[in-house]
Amino acid sequence: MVTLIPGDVTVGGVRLQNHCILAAGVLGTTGASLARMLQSGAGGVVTKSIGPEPKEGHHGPCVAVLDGAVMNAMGLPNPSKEFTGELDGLRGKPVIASIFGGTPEEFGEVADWFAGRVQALELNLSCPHAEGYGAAVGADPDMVEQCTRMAKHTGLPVWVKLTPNVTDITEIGLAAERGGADAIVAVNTVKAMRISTHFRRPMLGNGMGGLSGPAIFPVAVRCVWELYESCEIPIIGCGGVSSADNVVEMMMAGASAVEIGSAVVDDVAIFRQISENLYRQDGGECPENIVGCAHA
Amino acid sequence: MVTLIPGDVTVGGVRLQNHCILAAGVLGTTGASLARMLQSGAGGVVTKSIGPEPKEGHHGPCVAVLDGAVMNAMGLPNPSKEFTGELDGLRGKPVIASIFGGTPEEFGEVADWFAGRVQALELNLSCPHAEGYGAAVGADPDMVEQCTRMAKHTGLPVWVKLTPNVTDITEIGLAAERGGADAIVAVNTVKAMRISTHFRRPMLGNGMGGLSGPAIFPVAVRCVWELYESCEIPIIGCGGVSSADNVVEMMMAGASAVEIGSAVVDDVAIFRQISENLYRQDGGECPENIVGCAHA
Amino acid sequence: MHEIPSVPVTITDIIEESPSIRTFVFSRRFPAEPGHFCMVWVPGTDEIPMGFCAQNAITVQKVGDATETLFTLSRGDEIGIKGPLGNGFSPTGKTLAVGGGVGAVPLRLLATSGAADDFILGARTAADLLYREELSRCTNLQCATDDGTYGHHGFVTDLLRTADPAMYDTICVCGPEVMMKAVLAILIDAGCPEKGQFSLHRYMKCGVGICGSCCIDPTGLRVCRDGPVFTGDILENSELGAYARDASGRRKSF
Amino acid sequence: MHEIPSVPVTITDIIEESPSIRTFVFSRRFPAEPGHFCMVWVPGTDEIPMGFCAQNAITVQKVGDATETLFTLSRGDEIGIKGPLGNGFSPTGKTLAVGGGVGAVPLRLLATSGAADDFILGARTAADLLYREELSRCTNLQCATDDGTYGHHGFVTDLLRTADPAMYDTICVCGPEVMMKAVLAILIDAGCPEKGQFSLHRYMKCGVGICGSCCIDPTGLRVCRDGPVFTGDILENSELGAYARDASGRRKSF
Ligand SMILES: Cc1cc2nc3c(=O)[nH]c(=O)nc-3n(C[C@H](O)[C@H](O)[C@H](O)COP(=O)(O)OP(=O)(O)OC[C@H]3O[C@@H](n4cnc5c(N)ncnc54)[C@H](O)[C@@H]3O)c2cc1C
Ligand SMILES: Cc1cc2nc3c(=O)[nH]c(=O)nc-3n(C[C@H](O)[C@H](O)[C@H](O)COP(=O)(O)OP(=O)(O)OC[C@H]3O[C@@H](n4cnc5c(N)ncnc54)[C@H](O)[C@@H]3O)c2cc1C
Ligand SMILES: Cc1cc2nc3c(=O)[nH]c(=O)nc-3n(C[C@H](O)[C@H](O)[C@H](O)COP(=O)(O)O)c2cc1C
Ligand SMILES: Cc1cc2nc3c(=O)[nH]c(=O)nc-3n(C[C@H](O)[C@H](O)[C@H](O)COP(=O)(O)O)c2cc1C
Ligand code: FES
Ligand code: FES
Repeated sequence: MVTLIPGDVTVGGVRLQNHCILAAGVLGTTGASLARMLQSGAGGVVTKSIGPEPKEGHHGPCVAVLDGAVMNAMGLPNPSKEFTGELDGLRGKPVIASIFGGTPEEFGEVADWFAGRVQALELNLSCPHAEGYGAAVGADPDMVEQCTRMAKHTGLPVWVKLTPNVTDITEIGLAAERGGADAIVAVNTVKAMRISTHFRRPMLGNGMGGLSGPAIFPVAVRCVWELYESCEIPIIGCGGVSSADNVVEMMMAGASAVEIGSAVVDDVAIFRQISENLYRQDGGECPENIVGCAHA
Repeated sequence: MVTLIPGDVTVGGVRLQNHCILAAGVLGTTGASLARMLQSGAGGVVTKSIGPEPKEGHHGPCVAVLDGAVMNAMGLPNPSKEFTGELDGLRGKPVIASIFGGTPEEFGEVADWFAGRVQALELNLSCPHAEGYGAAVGADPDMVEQCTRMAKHTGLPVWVKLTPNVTDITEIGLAAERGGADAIVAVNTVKAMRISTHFRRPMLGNGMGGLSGPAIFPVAVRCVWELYESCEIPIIGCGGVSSADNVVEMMMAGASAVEIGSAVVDDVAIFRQISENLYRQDGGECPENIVGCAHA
Repeated sequence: MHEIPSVPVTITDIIEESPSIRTFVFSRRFPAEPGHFCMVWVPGTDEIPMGFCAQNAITVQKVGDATETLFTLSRGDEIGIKGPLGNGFSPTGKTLAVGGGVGAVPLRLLATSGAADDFILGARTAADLLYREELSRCTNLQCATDDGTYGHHGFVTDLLRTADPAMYDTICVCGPEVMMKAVLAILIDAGCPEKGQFSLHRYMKCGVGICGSCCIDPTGLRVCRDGPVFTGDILENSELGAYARDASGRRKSF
Repeated sequence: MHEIPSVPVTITDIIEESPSIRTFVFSRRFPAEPGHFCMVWVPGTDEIPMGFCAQNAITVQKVGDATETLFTLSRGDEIGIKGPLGNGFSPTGKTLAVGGGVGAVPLRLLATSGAADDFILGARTAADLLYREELSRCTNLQCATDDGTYGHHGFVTDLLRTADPAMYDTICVCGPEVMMKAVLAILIDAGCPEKGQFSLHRYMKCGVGICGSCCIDPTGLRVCRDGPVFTGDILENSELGAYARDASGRRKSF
């Protein structure tokens, strides 16, 4: 297996403890949980997506664990501005605040709350199951560009998280780049649905949901590959990563780092596990030589 | 488990022996293979996609079997017009010819070869890995409408097979409907890539490929659901179906029948197997009551 | 990653424990051990966490939307059960159970499995003392009611104080947050918080350890997966009894 | 649906069998039985089917792009092996192997596994008689060359006719299509086509039974999955020896 030389990495303006970041919305509702994930080996952590108003989220079932995949429709539950208090114990740590809004102005408003409290912002322009938010905004290149620009006013590095549920993801990636993004995160969940044949209704309370986990890994690798071919800014691969080899594969497709979410269902110690297999002082390769190397 | 009353079904102008149809490009290169699949219990069969010129397809590897998924980049290999000879032994059988082209005119030309030889045409407007064909055409509603209209000139029923790799699949479904389609087939493969970390290059000769099999089932169910909400013509569900319960789930999402491809990797007798579990003379429900029932 | 299905079950019996508490017995047994819970899918309404009071039953207090819908169901109706989930109790040696209100639910399975020697059961009033007869058959049961209508007039903590925690190897606790906080204080006083195994309730959206809505301060542990049962030493100086987060993640004081 | 990986192997040895035929030995053994094949990934070029001549080796005749690239490889270079694939031979009782040209490849594993009593090996000329010495050690070997440079001057079918098919329970055959067709004709004449087990070659794109490019007429059976080995009775009145389809699916006569 390909292994990497261990060490800090800086991606999209954030100094990370390693290449594996906790993905948004997964164990990111409280400061304590984020701190725990950092202690358990995450190289950085992204918070639950925070929006302009508190939201309770969709009715349950919110999550269905399938064979080789997770499907969720949380509905962006979040405490809004109050969440900033969760970050008090995390000053200086590699924490990235995920934020969302329905308009560039809302993005700007929420972004401001986090100035000075986190290392970067991640714009959730990609949640596939929240009316008027997420992918509803993120499928439109102009909106993506404007939202990015608004968030940049904070002075914080801005990562833009893309939805794979578009005809051409590179168009959206280029829009983020034009807006001044420091990195692209690819991808959020794939729009999906399962139906309980017994109950004759969708398995999730919301009907539609987002697919994550191993099932979408080939889709995420493809998106990273396409973005690497067309964008200049660093890419953070996300979707279905669950092993050190998956991390390497994402990097070879063009990712400078990865985010990991669903894999915590199998084991909350996934970050430590992956690091143990991913890094070798002896025999490890220089990460820079791995990023995008499959494009050669 | 929900079971159905057995019996012939007519969908999109074609009388099928049961609800499960062999999907395009899977064991559909020769007449003998199509006949074999009909004998092994397929309710109907779709041919390999046939285009205006013979094509050898992409270099290998063309197929990668993954955990819970298949990834392929065949590159639409086909003998073109010569293929019509394969159908000589299949007159009157529920055979649907899959065709493709780069323009509406090419679709019209290829469609004409099949008049009188098959029960319907399926337009491949959705293959994600063939430059200038398939999804390259099928992501554009106008093109879809025109290609459908051209194929309709044959007088044959026309099924339009959609790609899930678009921002809004209902737009494309509505375009097919406007063009006069008799049914929509949803969906073709999901654009994907895997990389061999050992060889540092994509696993498929073509780089990009299309994902099929169980991994995409939740995506296909979602597409069928969305189309059922917006289109009037029947929908044929395709993507990851591998059990009788999957068939019922697709139908509850809105499919009047299903196509099955990748599941033959596990067992070429999959059609017989599914039928044995799907149909019950006693206790089976009327299929019409199942189609779309989860939308209630 | 393997499927965690929501298994459809048919309600075979409904036992009215009190006007606002019912036990729903269903058609299928789950391999639940004491302290395990399930996510109950009430189709069309919500999915909510409930302890197993038996391998084929849950006991539900009507408090809101989903529990109200549950109360409209009759024998023959169906719900979905996802579970068993969580870590459960791990009693060793002489074991005391301390339950208050619907907190008795997971302790019932502990008692019927023979793991609880003694049981202290509390409620507001006599009619709310859950499973009283059954528990008295399989444990040495003491009761307390706030209004004195049955047993000790006062709180379970009064009985616990006289019982001497030092006598037990394990003390399994479930009940209202203030009660659990008080029990923990007693154990801390007695110098043995680690003997206490507290089954916590927090807002749960997924139940499988992915969403983070049920995490507690300051450890960040997930009640649904690392819990719901935590030993007292882990809960010392925690949010227990002070606050909990609601569906949106905002803190609400008790 | 489980992964069918293309396993990277290192070439540890290259044996020049003839100017256009080489055996590549690799670093890893696969659980291949006689008649199994693999898809060989020549990174950057193609993936092509090759029989296993041993559990850790293939023998390749240079005929085009991918095989030419294989010939440029040296010890230490790597290829991907997906397999074992296909059904393989299933010899019972007294067994004869009949191989022509590179058709000897899968029969070698049959012979070295001890399953072949007698072996008829044919080639154009002496230098092309594959594995001659090795086969003579583990079977009763007879050779035929078209040009008479070694053994019988003529075809393997001449030797087969004198050998009397009736003496054998199984006759495993692999070689050029015309040869196999001729062998089948002999077996049909002798009234025992079902004794013949023929390993076929057809254009293979997937190797795992999904694409349909290797299907034969009139049965529609897949050479890659239902085969590559078929008994003679199944091949009677088939396309064998008459035509095969190319990469596009067009029929080409032999
Ligand atoms: C591990 C665990 C085991 C439980 N076991 C039992 C039990 O055996 N019997 C019983 O009656 N109750 C039990 N509960 C509490 C039960 O989950 C709530 O009473 C129920 O969810 C209320 O739902 P509702 O829609 O009727 O109420 P709502 O109107 O939605 O809310 C009423 C209150 O119930 C609580 N609640 C609502 N939804 C949830 C949720 N998803 N997760 C946690 N709390 C929620 C909140 O405190 C809320 O304020 C348990 C809770 C947990 C976490
Ligand atoms: C089951 C099976 C086992 C085989 N075992 C051996 C073996 O042990 N040793 C050996 O030398 N050869 C074997 N072959 C033949 C071998 O696969 C071809 O010689 C090889 O694929 C040629 O590839 P190329 O790119 O060099 O030739 P190309 O230039 O691509 O084509 C030359 C000819 O090779 C054949 N061919 C090309 N690609 C394929 C393909 N994907 N599948 C089948 N045939 C193809 C065609 O007849 C073609 O006309 C086997 C074939 C099959 C089907
Ligand atoms: C339960 C759950 C909640 C999520 N919430 C968010 C969210 O709030 N914001 C966001 O941008 N992505 C959210 N996601 C998407 C993940 O961050 C990630 O993009 C996706 O799950 C793919 O990665 P994975 O396969 O590693 O999980 C959520 C995913 C899950 C499973
Ligand atoms: C090997 C292979 C070849 C395919 N070839 C075609 C094709 O020629 N035309 C087409 O429309 N779809 C083609 N498809 C897509 C399938 O018809 C089907 O839409 C897809 O595989 C999803 O269904 P499944 O999950 O049941 O396989 C092919 C799929 C596979 C796996
Ligand atoms: S309820 Fe989701 S992590 Fe506990
Ligand atoms: S090569 Fe694809 S089915 Fe045989």
